[in-house]
Amino acid sequence: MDFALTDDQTMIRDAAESFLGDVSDSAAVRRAMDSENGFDREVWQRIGSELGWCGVAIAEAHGGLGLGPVELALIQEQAGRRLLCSPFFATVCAAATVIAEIGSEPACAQWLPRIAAGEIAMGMPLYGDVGDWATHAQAIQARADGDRWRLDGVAAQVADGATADVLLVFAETDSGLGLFAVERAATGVELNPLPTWDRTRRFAAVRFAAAGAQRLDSAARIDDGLSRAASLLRLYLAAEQLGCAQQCLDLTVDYTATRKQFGRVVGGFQAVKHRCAQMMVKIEALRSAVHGAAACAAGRVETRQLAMECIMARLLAVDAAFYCAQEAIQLHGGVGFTWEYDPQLYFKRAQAAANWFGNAERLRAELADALLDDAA
Amino acid sequence: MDFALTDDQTMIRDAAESFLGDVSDSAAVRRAMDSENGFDREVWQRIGSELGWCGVAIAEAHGGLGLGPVELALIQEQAGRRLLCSPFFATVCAAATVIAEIGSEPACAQWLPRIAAGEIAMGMPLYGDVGDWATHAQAIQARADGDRWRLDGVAAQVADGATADVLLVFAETDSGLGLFAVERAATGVELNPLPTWDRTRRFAAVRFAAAGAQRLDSAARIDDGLSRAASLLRLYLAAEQLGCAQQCLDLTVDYTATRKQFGRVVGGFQAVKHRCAQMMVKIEALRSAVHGAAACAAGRVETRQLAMECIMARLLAVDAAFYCAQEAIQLHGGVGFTWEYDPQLYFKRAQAAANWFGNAERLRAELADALLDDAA
Amino acid sequence: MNLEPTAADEAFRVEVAQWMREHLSGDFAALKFRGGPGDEEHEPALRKRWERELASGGWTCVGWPREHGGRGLSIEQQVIFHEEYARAGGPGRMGHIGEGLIGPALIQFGTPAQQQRFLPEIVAGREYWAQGYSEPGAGSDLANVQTRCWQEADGSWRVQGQKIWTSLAHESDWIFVIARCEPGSKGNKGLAFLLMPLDQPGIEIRPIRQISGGAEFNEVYFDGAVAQADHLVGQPGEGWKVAMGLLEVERGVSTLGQQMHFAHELELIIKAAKRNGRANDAAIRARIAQAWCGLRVMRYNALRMLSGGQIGLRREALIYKYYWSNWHRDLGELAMDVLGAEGSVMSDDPDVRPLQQMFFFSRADTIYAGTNEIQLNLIAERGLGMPREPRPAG
Amino acid sequence: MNLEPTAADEAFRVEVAQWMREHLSGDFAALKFRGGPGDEEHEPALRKRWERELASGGWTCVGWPREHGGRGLSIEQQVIFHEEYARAGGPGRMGHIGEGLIGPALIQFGTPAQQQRFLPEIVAGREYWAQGYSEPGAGSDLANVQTRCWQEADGSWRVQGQKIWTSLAHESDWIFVIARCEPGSKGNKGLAFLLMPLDQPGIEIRPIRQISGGAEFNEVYFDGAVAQADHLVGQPGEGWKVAMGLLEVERGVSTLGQQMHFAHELELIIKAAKRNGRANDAAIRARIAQAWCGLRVMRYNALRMLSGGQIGLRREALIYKYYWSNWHRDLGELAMDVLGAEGSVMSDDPDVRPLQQMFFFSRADTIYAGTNEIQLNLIAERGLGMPREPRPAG
Repeated sequence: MDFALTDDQTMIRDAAESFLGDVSDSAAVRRAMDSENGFDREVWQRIGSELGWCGVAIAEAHGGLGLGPVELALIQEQAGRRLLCSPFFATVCAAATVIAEIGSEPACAQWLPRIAAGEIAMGMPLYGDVGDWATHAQAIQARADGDRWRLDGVAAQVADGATADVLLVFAETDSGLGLFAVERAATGVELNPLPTWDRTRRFAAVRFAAAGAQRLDSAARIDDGLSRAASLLRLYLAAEQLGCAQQCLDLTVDYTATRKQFGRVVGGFQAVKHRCAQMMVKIEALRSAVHGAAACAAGRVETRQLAMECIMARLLAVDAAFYCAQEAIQLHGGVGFTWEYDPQLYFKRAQAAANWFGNAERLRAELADALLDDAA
Repeated sequence: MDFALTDDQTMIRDAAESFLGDVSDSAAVRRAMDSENGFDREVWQRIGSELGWCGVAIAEAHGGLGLGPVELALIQEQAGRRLLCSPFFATVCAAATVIAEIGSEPACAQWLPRIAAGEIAMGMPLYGDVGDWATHAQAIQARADGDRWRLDGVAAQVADGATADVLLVFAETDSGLGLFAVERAATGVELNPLPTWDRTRRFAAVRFAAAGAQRLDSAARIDDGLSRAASLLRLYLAAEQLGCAQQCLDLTVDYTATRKQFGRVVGGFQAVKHRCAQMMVKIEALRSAVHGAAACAAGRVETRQLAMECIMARLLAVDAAFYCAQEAIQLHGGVGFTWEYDPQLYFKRAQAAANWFGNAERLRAELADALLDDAA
Repeated sequence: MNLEPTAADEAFRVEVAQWMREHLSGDFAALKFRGGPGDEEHEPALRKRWERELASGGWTCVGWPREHGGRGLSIEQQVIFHEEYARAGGPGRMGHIGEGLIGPALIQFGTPAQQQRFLPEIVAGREYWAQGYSEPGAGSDLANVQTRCWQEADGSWRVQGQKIWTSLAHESDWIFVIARCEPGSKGNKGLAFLLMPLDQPGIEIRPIRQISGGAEFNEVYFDGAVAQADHLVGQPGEGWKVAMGLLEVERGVSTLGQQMHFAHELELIIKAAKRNGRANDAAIRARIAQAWCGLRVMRYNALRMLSGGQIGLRREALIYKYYWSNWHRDLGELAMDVLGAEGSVMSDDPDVRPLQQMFFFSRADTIYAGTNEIQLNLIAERGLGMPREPRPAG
Repeated sequence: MNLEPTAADEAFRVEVAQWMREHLSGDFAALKFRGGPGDEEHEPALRKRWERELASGGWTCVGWPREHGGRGLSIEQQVIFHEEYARAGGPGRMGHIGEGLIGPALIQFGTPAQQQRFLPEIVAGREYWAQGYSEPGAGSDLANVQTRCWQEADGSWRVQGQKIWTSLAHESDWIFVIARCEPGSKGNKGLAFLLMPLDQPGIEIRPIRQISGGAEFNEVYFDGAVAQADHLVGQPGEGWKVAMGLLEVERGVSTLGQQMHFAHELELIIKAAKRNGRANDAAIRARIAQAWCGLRVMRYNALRMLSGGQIGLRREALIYKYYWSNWHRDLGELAMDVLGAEGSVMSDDPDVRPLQQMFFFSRADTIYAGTNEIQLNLIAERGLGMPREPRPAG
């Protein structure tokens, strides 16, 4: 039993901190927000080629580094801290994880190496819990067409839908749920970029009309795989939100250290100190949760236990990210709700993210089912 | 529209404040807690004869003063502030209200004058919502026996059950719910005083075995009357809890004004000030709620609207009473959880009272039903 | 204690409701439920026309004394007016700074000449006002005024400095400014209260873009801007007294109109919850019930405020800002939780967009006009007599 | 990062569990899950016998070095021991002050003679210790020590003053006391750390009855009470250093055992909820889920503490007291909300009574050993480098 990071893990974390501090500072984030695509292509290319992050959690057999959830969570924490605007989340955290967990061997062999190499960007809806995935899949009908498939229907909110090379969606087949890849540029794919309040992660509504698709899932893997994939997605999102929350606290401590009111530094007022301390309590609790869940994901933990651990981390993340963004606004005073200062960026992200991979209420209900069906 | 108290109302409130400050200070409450019956008979007699509080809300036709919910709520607030140990609550607030709202005319004419005169004490269960009353009634079967009735079954927690002259219970008859009065000393009544954590309001378990009973309800009044009675009970309890919460704040402000830590008066620390301020916010909100609901109860308000107003007041009361007692303990520091200091008394009352006439969750659910069935 | 309305009040309520129904129509129908906090930039020109429409019916400055051009309504009738105005969806009032703040201040502290010059224009909806209190370095410490003013030989005043959080400055004609007229004075001593036209060379207005993307607040820069000699209110050095009188006035009967607006927001939330099924979730139901309780508390609390403070020694006035602002912020969270993922996309739906705006803009509620922290200090110090915060020299 | 146990650790876990199963039986079976916080007065004599039973198996002082009579377990094995001890329902340890506080302090600061005199008695479960830190006037301000001590001609020390919140003083043989040996000194300067037998004429113990009716805390009055010359630990004037060393030790591996106790309480709550149907209420279910999350957080947080602080620079240690105490207080509320009206009556049911005791006693959790307010100050000042609270001279 050892909860400490290895030297390699520390190195990955430090590299992420340093790189993202350079390329994704506040000015860079605002440039990306104002750009049409919503991200800086050069940064995305450097992530894929120079840093190799795209393959961190992908198996060596599929061209990745064969590291795992601990390493990817450490990168995600820094990405959240800097609100990295990038296809990284949808492609590497979401799509690659889903393919790796439920994809057939040929599908994994075809797609994972390309993701690992940073060659392609993928878009994917960030639905709520696993039950939601099935519900939303019903909005898209898939029918076989020779070797390939045709999709008809809509996906309401697809992350990076307007810019990714390939879209990954669940759809309803005659024999149940299936996972499909569609070229964004394919005939029959209609994209409608959505004006979201959070401009740091983009979404598009997608309409499929007999769009050509490739089926990726392996029927045998889907039950267990969906749950494991959902757990990992929640973990990566929780790690990202840990970074967001930490940055809110850091911004607030810095601001209140210089801002004066009534002849005193604001940070010297006990009410302000206590609020910052409570932010720190939530953040460190979340840090423990994320590292614990990541260690479970990296180890030999059965699917159901992993689900509980990752729900736990995600629940703490929803709360901590929103609370810290809220308090950052409040403790910045008047400038806190201006466009010019950064707390509003984290606040919008926290609000949007509250709905990804399950809101707090659904997560608690899912966890309660596990706990109360289980106990003696 | 006038929200101010009349001169008479102010006089009643001031008299209650002064009388209870004398006869129900901390030492008196502790004597009552340690006594077998749980209250001071002399104080109870003075309340009935000298002060006339027992008849405040009873109609003049039934020997009362013909005042109403506003006046009784004002007395209740002071009773709560001083944790008055007395049959007053069960007899005057609870039993008299239920009889007045659902009793037949002969029953009202028989019992209300005796209550108004302070001649008798009544015991009654303090069940949750109206639905609960029917459920609990099923634990007692009533069968007609000539002019009178016989009861068999149990009432788990009857306020003042071990000391009241007469017990008032709901029971199941062949034709539905009925309200019955049983002499405590009657044959077939077995009493088991309960060791409750809160010693300022006593309860007993009561077992009826063919106990002789008088039926009090008027079938025509029962539907509307149950709801109105429940509303008034919630109001009187909310008023009492307002007094409890206020006293917790007063004790805390006084204590922190003299107690020193780190060379400063504790009350000067901003964290302590803010906590006290938040207690005051909850208390003043509750005060507005109680006075608003009391004014509604005193006016021409339909049953359903009255129910909503009184649930509102009761909901705020549950929260404020518990929060203020909790904070009183916390802000008293080490002595806060000792027997010697008073915050623990209010804390135990708050915990016990959380279950009377509906817990917060049930109340919110009831209110939501009204709001969401109603709105367009 | 009596909550029953008189017959006369009932009749008045019907009169207001009917007037609103008849006049908030045609072009003005588009203004229904618009122009509130977070939406103040909506159709300013049309809303100024609406102010003049109100004036034509005698519905501006309804609480002002008749001798100053008001309608001289009783408190009860003012409450009724504000309630029915809000219930009908009356738009956010472009004239509220004039009607609610500077007008009453001039009635109390102004010279007859000032009253004659300014009050009729406010009543008629012809001149609009902005306020110049807050400064960038001061925040909640209102008395920490750095903006300076001095008197020229001709008696006119010159102002140098910067104000911030001035709402709708770019839509206003005049601004009242508090500035330091005694060099070296500190805190609330040595201040002057000046009335200044905004359209002059020495004044520059820069919008502040806020969280929701809108920019109803401004920074206002004064570079030797001029106020006429006779546009000083009160004596030089006593500006604080005038300014504080205004802040008292802010807590007036209009609060009951604000509550009708809040009630409308809660109705939109209930509607959304029924539409998307969240109305079946126990937790959402509980929060809707809790929000409704807050509405009732605010109503009864306001009635206490209006009853002269007999119940509770004006403590209800002390808690009110803290209570409503936090309630409203919570309501914003409830709205977004009800909307779910749909809420993340900027909507044009008139049932959805106001909830989104409210969510973001309510973040300012607990900050402006005294942050939560300042409010709690005030409650503890004034309401409970607890020790004052230490203020080190500096 | 690796949470998988080694084979040796797994074997050790089995060994502990088996020993506990075999020995926590017979007379001792009645002690299962008893004697924890709020229940410390339960069967003290039997629990002292249990301590000697533990000693006979070599299960006292398992983390102490072997040369001082301990078992010299690794951190991992200590964790396993505490977990299995708690899982088996091992009773609250009568010897925990000796084993967890004064023993380690003597190992670090004591003379060889002191170590030889006291450590074997602690290991064997023959002598029990109480702590004398807090004073009535000091509260959270531990350094504000008023109790005085002075040295007599024969070298012995005399103590005059009063200590408070001394748990189980009436069941203990010895007390360690921090007292002011340099008249006129202030704060943490000029203090001495003394070891004193409790059974002597100059010491009077008065129980403090607390909210739940029990009295495991005491006031201890010293009226010229005597400590032998060689029972001073450290140098005169350096008592604070010794005392602070103890407080550090308090945050040790035993925290994982405490968590098993918490987990047991949550199990009782789930059991009660299933029994009375509250397990069907959405709000109760959500709170149970939330409580479980807190358990996991505490576990991972403790593992961080034990991993040497690499993740997060020991910030996890700084938040721990605040986190667990508030979590536990919330758990008490959840327990009572699940029990409902049944919870208002003192119960003899072994599934109910512990929850009631926990509800009341957990009120102390956020107060003793640093109130919430002190904890938040520490977190802000040490964890975030924010300005220290001003401490006026006085």
